[in-house]
Amino acid sequence: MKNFLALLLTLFLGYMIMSWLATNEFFPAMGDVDVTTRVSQKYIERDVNGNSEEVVFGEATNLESGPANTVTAIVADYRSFDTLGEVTVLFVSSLGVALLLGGTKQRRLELNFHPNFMLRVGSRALFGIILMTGIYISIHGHLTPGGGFPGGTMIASSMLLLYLADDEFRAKVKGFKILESTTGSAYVIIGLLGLLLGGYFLENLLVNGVLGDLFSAGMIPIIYILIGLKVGSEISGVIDNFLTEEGV
Amino acid sequence: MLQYAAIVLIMLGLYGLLTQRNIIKIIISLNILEIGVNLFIVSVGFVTDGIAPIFTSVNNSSNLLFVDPLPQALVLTAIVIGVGTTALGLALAKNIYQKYGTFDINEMGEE
Amino acid sequence: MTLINIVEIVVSVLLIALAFLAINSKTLIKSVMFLSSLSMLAVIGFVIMRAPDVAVTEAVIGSGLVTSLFVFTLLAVRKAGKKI
Amino acid sequence: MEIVSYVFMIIGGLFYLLGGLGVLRMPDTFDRIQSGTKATTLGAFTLLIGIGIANPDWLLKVFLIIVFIALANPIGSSALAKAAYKSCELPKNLVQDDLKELFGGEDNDSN
Repeated sequence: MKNFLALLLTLFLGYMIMSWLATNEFFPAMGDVDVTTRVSQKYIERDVNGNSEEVVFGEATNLESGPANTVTAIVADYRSFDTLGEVTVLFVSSLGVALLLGGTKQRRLELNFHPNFMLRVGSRALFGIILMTGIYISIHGHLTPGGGFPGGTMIASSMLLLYLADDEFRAKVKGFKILESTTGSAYVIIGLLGLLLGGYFLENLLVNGVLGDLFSAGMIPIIYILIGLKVGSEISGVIDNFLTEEGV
Repeated sequence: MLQYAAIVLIMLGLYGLLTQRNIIKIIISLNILEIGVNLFIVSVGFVTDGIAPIFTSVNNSSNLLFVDPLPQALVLTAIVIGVGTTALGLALAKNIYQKYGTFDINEMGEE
Repeated sequence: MTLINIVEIVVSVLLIALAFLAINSKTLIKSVMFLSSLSMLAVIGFVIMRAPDVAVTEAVIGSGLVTSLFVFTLLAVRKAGKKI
Repeated sequence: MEIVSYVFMIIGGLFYLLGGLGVLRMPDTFDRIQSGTKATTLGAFTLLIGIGIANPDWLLKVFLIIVFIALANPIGSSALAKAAYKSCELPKNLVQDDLKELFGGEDNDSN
């Protein structure tokens, strides 16, 4: 009976949403969006003088916000305050995991895996490659797809690989906590610096440079590297908490 | 077509949330709902024959037709928040198992 | 009917089928594996809709990290004794 | 030059096809692991070399990906084989069993 009611409710909701979609009442049909009438067009034409000149890769200077990847411009510059709140949500959830799973006497979860020689040595080589890929993606966040969030998660996955491949490995949780709090406060301090010197929170203080260079886009690479380190250390702490249990 | 698939994913996730009794299954349903919502929000900004909103040496001028970058930025943060909520839910589920010895929410009150 | 339309239809049908399987499987570990492949297919959906940033993030987080967290929870619980 | 790269790519695709066929046709887990790993490793190498010949700018990246696959694929398959040893039943015509003393010979629980 309960299942039948739930099925009826979901079918009713789905029918309503699909009929709205079919008549294009609230949304334009998929693919027919006119981007030029939306606010996103302003983000794409980031000319500082506002006279709608063409932005050209490798030549355009004096931009309002410099990254070649427009999504990065929104995440780390125009809506950076949003991102600060989101990083705070991640911090609170990792704190909650540590409170729920951490006890006083902890030991590593016994996986009964017995890694052999090849696994141990090969995983150390792979650890380096994955860590470098994560750092590369974090640093090039303003030029290529990716950025701080996937880069930080890749750093955490390399820690996870070492956990699984090595019986003796145990992460330095205190080091993670220190790194996390340092990068988090550095993010806020950069924002306050913008408030002090410029006029609003998280203002882009540095020179933007040429569109497409590695050293361009002002503060955005610095902020994204900080986000990457913070996300990486937080998720490594979460993985460490999941792989420990109470006991002697 | 992908838009309708996203709506069906949202419906399936909602149905799972309403009917499942296992806590892990409930968290899995929540994840399915989240994937559906993310697909739908990205599909709102899609333009036919558009290109990804990144300036490269190939697509090098702002006169080209880009897809809308704003929904993508919103979904990027939503995915990371989803990891946080999933980790918190799983930690709660582990603690519940240690206390009651079961994942089934109907059997919990009987002990 | 271009090639990209056919890929889109195949991805949509597989997404729905995998979501159904993930909710209705008997054992929990199978559900977790179906969820992992569901998010891997969602990555193809994001690539079709020209969102490479979201695709990279979903590939790393959705099908790598979340799956490992689920598996670790199931491992720690299964050691405690009873069958799930 | 283009034709050489296409030939390499087609050879790689054929190796992938053989790997998939082996996974379908082989009788037990260990045979499936060996067909699914060896054939696809060689297929990935040939495919990537073909791509590198077609675009000489990407040759360094392709080389890095080959190094990564050469390290990751054997390690992953050996971990899979060990998990299968612990959870599946062994084939009947087994000649040598080196892992018996490590796991004590008895059936461990399947995790």
